[in-house]
Amino acid sequence: MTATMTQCLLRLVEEDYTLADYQSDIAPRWCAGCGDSAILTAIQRLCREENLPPEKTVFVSGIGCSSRLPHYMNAYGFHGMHGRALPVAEGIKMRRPDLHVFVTTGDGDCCSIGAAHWIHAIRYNMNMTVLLHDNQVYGLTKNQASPTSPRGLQTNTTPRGACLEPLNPLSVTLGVANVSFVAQAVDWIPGLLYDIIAQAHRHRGLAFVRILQRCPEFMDHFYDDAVRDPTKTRILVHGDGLRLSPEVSRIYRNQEAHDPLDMARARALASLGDEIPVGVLYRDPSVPCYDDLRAGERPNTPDLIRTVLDEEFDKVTIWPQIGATPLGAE
Amino acid sequence: MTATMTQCLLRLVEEDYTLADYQSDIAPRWCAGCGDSAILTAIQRLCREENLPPEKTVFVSGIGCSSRLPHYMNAYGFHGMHGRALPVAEGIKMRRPDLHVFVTTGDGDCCSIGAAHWIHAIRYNMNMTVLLHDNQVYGLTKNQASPTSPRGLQTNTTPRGACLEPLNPLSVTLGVANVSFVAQAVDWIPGLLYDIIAQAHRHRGLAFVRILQRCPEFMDHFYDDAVRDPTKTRILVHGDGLRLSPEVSRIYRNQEAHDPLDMARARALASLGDEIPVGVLYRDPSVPCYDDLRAGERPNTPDLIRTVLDEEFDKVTIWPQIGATPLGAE
Amino acid sequence: MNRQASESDGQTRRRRGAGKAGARAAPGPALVLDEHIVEIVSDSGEGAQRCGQSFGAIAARMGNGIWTVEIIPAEIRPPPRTIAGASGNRVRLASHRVNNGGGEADLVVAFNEQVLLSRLRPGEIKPGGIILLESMWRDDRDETIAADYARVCDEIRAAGYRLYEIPMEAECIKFVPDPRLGKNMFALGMLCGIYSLDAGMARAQVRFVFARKDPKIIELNIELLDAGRAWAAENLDLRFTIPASRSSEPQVVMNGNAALALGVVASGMEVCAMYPITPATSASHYLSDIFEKVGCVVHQAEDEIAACAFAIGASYAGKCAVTITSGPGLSLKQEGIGLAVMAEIPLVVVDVQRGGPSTGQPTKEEQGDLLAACFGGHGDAPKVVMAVSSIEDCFYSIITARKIAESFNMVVVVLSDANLATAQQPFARPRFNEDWLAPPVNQSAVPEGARPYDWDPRTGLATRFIPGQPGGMHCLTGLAHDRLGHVAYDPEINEEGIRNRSRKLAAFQKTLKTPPVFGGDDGDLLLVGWGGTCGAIEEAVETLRAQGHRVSSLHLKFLQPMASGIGDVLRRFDRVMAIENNWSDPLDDDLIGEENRRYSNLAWLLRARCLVDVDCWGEVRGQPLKPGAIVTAALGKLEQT
Amino acid sequence: MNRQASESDGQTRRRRGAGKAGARAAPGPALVLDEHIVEIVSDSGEGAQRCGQSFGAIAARMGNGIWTVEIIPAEIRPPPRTIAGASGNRVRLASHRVNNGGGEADLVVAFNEQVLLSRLRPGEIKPGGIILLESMWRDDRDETIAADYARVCDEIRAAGYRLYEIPMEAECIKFVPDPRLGKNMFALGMLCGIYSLDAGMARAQVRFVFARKDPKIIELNIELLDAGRAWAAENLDLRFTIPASRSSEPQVVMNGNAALALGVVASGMEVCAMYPITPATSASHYLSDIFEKVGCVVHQAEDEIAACAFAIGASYAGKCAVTITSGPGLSLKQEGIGLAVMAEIPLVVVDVQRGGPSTGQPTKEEQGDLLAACFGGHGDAPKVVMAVSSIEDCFYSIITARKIAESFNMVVVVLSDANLATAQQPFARPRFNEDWLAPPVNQSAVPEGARPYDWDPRTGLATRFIPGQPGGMHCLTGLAHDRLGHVAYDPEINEEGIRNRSRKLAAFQKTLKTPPVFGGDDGDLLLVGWGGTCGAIEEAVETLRAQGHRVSSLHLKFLQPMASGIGDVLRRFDRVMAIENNWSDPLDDDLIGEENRRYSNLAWLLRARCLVDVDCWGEVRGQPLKPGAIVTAALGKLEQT
Ligand SMILES: Cc1ncc(C[n+]2csc(CCOP(=O)(O)OP(=O)(O)O)c2C)c(N)n1
Ligand SMILES: Cc1ncc(C[n+]2csc(CCOP(=O)(O)OP(=O)(O)O)c2C)c(N)n1
Ligand code: SF4
Ligand code: SF4
Ligand SMILES: [Mg+2]
Ligand SMILES: [Mg+2]
Repeated sequence: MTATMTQCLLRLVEEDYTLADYQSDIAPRWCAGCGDSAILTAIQRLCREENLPPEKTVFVSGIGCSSRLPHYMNAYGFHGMHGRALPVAEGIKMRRPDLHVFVTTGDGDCCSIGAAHWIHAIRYNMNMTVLLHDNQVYGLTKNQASPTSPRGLQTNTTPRGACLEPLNPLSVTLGVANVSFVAQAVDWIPGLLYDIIAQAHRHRGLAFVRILQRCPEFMDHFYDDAVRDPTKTRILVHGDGLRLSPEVSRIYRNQEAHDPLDMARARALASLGDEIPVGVLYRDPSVPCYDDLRAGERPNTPDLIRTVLDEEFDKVTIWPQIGATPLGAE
Repeated sequence: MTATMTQCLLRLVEEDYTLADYQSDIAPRWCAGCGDSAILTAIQRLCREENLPPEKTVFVSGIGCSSRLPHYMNAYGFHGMHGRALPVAEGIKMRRPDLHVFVTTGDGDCCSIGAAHWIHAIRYNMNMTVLLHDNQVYGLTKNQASPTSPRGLQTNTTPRGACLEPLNPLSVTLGVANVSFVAQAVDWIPGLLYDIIAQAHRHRGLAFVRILQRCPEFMDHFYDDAVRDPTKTRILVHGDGLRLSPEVSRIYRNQEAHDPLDMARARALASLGDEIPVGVLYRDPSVPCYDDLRAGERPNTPDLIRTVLDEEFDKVTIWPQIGATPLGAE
Repeated sequence: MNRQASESDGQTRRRRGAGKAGARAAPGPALVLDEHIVEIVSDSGEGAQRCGQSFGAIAARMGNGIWTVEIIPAEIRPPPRTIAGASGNRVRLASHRVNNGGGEADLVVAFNEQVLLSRLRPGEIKPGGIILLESMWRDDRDETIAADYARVCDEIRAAGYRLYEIPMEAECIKFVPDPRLGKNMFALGMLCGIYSLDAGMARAQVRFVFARKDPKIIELNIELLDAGRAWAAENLDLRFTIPASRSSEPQVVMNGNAALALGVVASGMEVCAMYPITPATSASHYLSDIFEKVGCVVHQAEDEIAACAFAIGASYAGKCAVTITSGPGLSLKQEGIGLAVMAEIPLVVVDVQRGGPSTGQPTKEEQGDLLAACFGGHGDAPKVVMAVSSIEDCFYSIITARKIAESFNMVVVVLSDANLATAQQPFARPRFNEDWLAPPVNQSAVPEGARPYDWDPRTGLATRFIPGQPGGMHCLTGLAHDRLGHVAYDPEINEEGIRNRSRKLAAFQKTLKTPPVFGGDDGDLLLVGWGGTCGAIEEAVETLRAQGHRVSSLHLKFLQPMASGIGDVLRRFDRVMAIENNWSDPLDDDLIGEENRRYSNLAWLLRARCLVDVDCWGEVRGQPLKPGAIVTAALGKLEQT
Repeated sequence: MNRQASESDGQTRRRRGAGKAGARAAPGPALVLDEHIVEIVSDSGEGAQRCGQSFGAIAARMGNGIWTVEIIPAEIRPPPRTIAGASGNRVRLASHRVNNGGGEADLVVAFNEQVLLSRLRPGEIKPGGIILLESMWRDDRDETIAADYARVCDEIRAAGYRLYEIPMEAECIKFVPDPRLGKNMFALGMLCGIYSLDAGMARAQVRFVFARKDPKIIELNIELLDAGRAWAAENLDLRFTIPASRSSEPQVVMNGNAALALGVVASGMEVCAMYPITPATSASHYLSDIFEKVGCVVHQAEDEIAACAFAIGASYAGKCAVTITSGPGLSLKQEGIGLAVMAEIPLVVVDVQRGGPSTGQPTKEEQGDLLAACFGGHGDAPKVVMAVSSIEDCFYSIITARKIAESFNMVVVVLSDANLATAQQPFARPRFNEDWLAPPVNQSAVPEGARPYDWDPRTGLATRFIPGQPGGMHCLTGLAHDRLGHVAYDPEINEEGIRNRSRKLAAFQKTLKTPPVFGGDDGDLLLVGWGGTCGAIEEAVETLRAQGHRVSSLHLKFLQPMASGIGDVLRRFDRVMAIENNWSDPLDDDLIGEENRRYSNLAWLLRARCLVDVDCWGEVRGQPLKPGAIVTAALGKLEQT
């Protein structure tokens, strides 16, 4: 009785959604040229292609420019606390396997204040798609260094340049037990961005996609080289992997056949110095998922609750009459 | 004037310390057979060998059985908050390069609640020695699963067995930018334990040592196999690496020559399925340290403070008389 | 109150060799007592805990009122024979229902003189009280030990205690090869004999406790039990009866954390997200064991912040969740609690309080988190704060808390404490009621035009939309938002949101009844308390009234908001004093005056709300307040001019 | 208060073509005003901020009292021509010193009608006020834009405002190719002309602002400046003079966050550990810029918890540290603050408050964190809580806070707010004093027998040992501890620790003086405030007293502990009302009564401490309180029977 009712309702009429069905009534408020817009478009396209019912889809985020994304989706959204998108999403998914859960997080949100949750979310490997909008800077709070900021970057908190090498979210993720899907995309190749997010969504387990996202406001021209010179991008291809459009294939000739089960190569690719790997670095659908492992075997009906409570009470009950029940149960 | 005075004092008489000089007046309160005792012994030996002045040595910890260690050292100790040993240690070291800073942390303390600080401490790479007492369980709070608990382990919070593969602290650490020293030791080979901690201490940068630590109270017999069968342990050797005593060499024949600059091999070693690598997995003394990079170039004397304040005030001062100062400074 | 009575029926008479330490006069008829407090302490691992618990259980089964309290060492494995290492149990047993651990102990069984000192030194044993001490140490091969033992014995006798040195180990060795094993059952037997508890029931209890063990072991333990009883009958001039009357309703005996865990199951919640912390954790342990049986989940998160966020996520998705913690965890969850308040997500937060601040005294009793629960987060974050006042209350409060949380889309903080967490007491066996549970998650389509924050101006309430509800799509946010849930920075919209969140608390407040006064309706002094001190305060009031003092007490379940009429009650008394297990500056400190005194938690709240000059008294000794200490404090207050 | 006056000397007369929108009568002599509030708003990126700031700076340099407030959009890049996107500045300029942003604006320059609406709608512009609006939109090719513009103009006129449509862009295009560039300098010129500000000083200011730019660009901007002035002289019948008198002492003009940052430098602290959060961050930005110049460090930690722990570590090691944050960060730091309290590590925590709860209104004004600062952590965690009441106070309070923290080994929380953070005001240039700094870190050997927690029973103070001090080795802990710092669970030891930590607060309290009453010593109504509302409250009191009301105010710097004598002050007035920028339930809500009203933060504290029926009034509109609104609230209170 306390189980989700619609889980047992059949959808009688199969509806087909349009892109507009996923657009909320709020116009995105990102700067012109912000990579977040491309990501939003890719997600809306995915929702349509996969025909995800808006009411069954939840976008969870933290705080940051990127974390505004749920506001622009016509779906359920949870724009919560800075750094805590992942545990919120886990809580949502835990007892609601019927919901499609997407997490949108920034490089500060995920890799700085949320780093512990990030590590542990990878390990829980719950069924959700995690999009790291990595613009290498704190956008919303107006230009502070993030853990992924390139060395030397001048920001408001590093007026003399960031002094450390950036954290590599891919390498860290690949070091975590139970990692099951790691990919990298860039906001400026929309076809691949879509394709990678789609693969992530279809993956069983937690799919972690780092998206290199342009922030013209504070990191203007940062990716100009990469955007202009296709050889700087290395596309990872494999059997049932990315579907490269002929055009993308023609432009991006720097391709590598990569078996996504090859962890050693995935790690090496993650830290390619001067090229940007794009595609699925690692994928292992056989890794067990916490939500599957911990799914209750039986629904918690009132009768079951009554039975279990009685069992427990029996163990510690003093009955009015001595010997009224067998001693073990007394 | 506000600088640390003793930084400029010469130690006139070189004293030699004894082991007892590092023992506090509190008797350790660990269970019999607890691996923490072996670690304490190794540290005290190190302090003596390195002749570390107790007043210049600080042991920082979080909360847990292991985190009690600072109480048993005759040195300065900081037994603070669960999970927050690393940022405290960073704060201590930041302006006190004259202090030797050691951090003692548990697997729950470091890899669960403290995970974000752990990742970032590796990246800051400040000069300190970090000892992860990994007993694969929560000891102090009496037997709950930790992120490093083996799958299937029955604890008070996992009465039906832990359901996830354990986190591998070595793999995670090796995925973090600026990692400069990663080693693994075991509490039951005291010579190597000492040697590895000594190498860690001598390393410039943050040295991270994971110590497999026995917890007879809650993980009894867990390492019995490894303790009994020396082939289960793979000793990593290299040029200026561990100094194996003839006896250790004789017993532990399973040795691998490993170049600690070889990251790919280090990562592979970190996840050796059935053998326990012992030794230095990775070491790169050339990685810059945050405390060096951020060390003030000049001491903050009252005069300097006055000058800088005046400079700043000048920029925004309205002087009583128009034109009393050049316009730029008005 | 002592009366003569005939010997208990089931008393065993089997004898096995008298004790080495001089046998005394055979006991006369049992002295009838109204109540006694018995402690049994040993090194940790020697089984005093099990002995004490079994003793309490047998007495409870016979129909005595009982209250048992654990004596827990702070370390995992403290060294043997140390004051800090004492482990055991205190059992208060009475002819009537008891609601607290009482005052000093009347009788103590100690396995060595050091653990005994841990009870003697802080004054936990009644002057002139009875001490049964293992005597083997007198002849210990280690001379210091023998000397220590002898010295302590001399001191005890000199101080006027009734010391019995008992060769427990020597007696046990007659039955078991390792004398340390089974000593606790021998002690249990002695205690059952001394207190005339039914031998059959005692044996049944031992069988129950060792149910999973080899039958041989069970029999051995029963032999030891019987031997203890026999030895006591033979050698001790101690024989008491505490008249028992079995309740006509079934009773359950458990501690507060078990009651909390069962309350979670009974409330219909499906998710408990937690991070281990003493003394809250044992509730999660028990829940981990049973929650899966009803298809639900205890999630051990990576930290308290994640636990809180996880619970918020589950609640948001329609599965109202609880997160259980203790002091430091409450501090860490403040941001999450604020989000739940802001976004109006139902959430139950349980704080099993311990000694603070900081890591403080993890295993010890204190009630120091009330103000943090009320005011801990930044900004205006109205939420319900309620406290449990007994073990039974632990069970029902969770059910109530879930209901309030979901009815008002509100955070409800439930405060328990380290004492209730581990104390045991019988209470009426709850009868399951389907109304306790939440209705099924609403997945029906949202009516056209409905908005996710359509606050009702009369109550501040809005119907929330749950993922899965067609037409309810919106983005929840912790930012200021309008009725559509859209981020909004307009002055009016911000004020409207804050107004309505605050209004819900006011609306909920209207449903609260003024709590009843215990004692008389007016008088010279009113004691006001909250939480686990209820039993001790009311017992103190009974004592004071029996002495002719016009003292009453008021116990608050809801601390935020507070029921109407409390100020009126306060004003009917000449003096009002909050009694709390937390800090308040004592006025006899030269430095302290009315201008700078820091009041206890509840005193702050009452003073501010009611403008009554509420004085306060409390202790932060890591122990539950004793009725006697409260009596003394009240008498002091009555004497003030 | 308007008087006739001669034209300002430096007025430029150069003319360049009259505006398209019908030129009006040439202005007569300037009207002398006591004060005016001027706003300039544009889409973000159009330079209204710079224009407003420069206008304030020129007026300040001339000797006017000024207070500038930023008008900040919540988004990084809000869409153009939207209400939410308005960006700019409000400048209050007066012939006397001003301490707050004042009431509604007298004159507004707006670059489009939408940003104008953002000020009109919430009532920020005085009825009948003057509006200077860019007129280009009237002919916009986009018909909706043109229509919107026309409609708004009609509405404005109908509502009685004095609307001037000004072809700013058309005028600018005569000088610059991209008309959007430089419009702000044209507007600045107009304003300088209207308010008779010295032309030479205006040019100097422009040169100063563009100091790092190409001289050509500077000259272009000066041309635009002069053009604006000329255009206004030619076409507008607006000419005001606000008499200025330059201070005889040097003044500095800066906002509160800059003052905080300079205060950190001046206090001798060496470490600031922070995590970015609005509105605190800009203090760290400025500090990041200057702190390295004195050899010190701003550490951007991975989160607020780490920032707090880092600061604690630095302080522990002898380098007293500050951690700067806003609301959500305060919630996250509560556990760390508790540790510092427990272990008696000096620590300065700055909370630049914003709208709450949860993420709330990050850029907006509110004073909602007072109770969280006082009571936020679990257990008994006595600490000092003080609030800054002006921009100057931001500077000195940090110096004071560091001193208190180190003298008492105590946590000091300094509360500022979003309004003070960004508002600018001149104050006397501080003269550096070496006494502000901490003495060098003590590294001398610890005397034989000294203990790390040797609490002085008269004050609760102990001398702490700092790493490096020979003989001082001990292990600090957040657990209960004895005088040696050893972990201890004895009841007496725990109580002793808590007593002494609390005593320090009492001892510190003895050093506080009763704050002075502003107004008269007694009367019908006392307004009590704290923090950044000081100027507005005192201005309201002045107004009320000028109207003959017996109203005074009291402003508290120290909220915890509170100075002695405050209750006496309160009792000298018939009525007392706390005035705060935070929530309190309004009594005119049907649901709300004395029994369930939630009071504002300070009202809680005062009621509890003084047992005086302190009423409260406040707003949570994300804006600083206006003197006029306070006057209205006070009058309402005075009318109450
Ligand atoms: C607890 C807390 N700390 C800090 C902040 C302030 N804050 C909001 S977003 C943000 C960082 C944004 O950077 P990122 O996650 O990279 O997202 P982006 O804006 O770049 O998309 C910060 C520090 C906050 N809202 N809450
Ligand atoms: C904020 C906070 N949460 C939880 C705790 C309770 N706690 C203390 S130690 C500990 C875990 C100990 O495990 P580990 O770090 O592995 O150390 P060990 O005892 O095994 O050495 C926990 C959960 C605490 N003290 N503070
Ligand atoms: S600041 Fe950067 S990340 Fe944020 S909206 Fe603008 S371009 Fe995008
Ligand atoms: S519980 Fe385990 S880790 Fe803790 S002291 Fe005992 S053996 Fe060591
Ligand atoms: Mg970012
Ligand atoms: Mg552990």
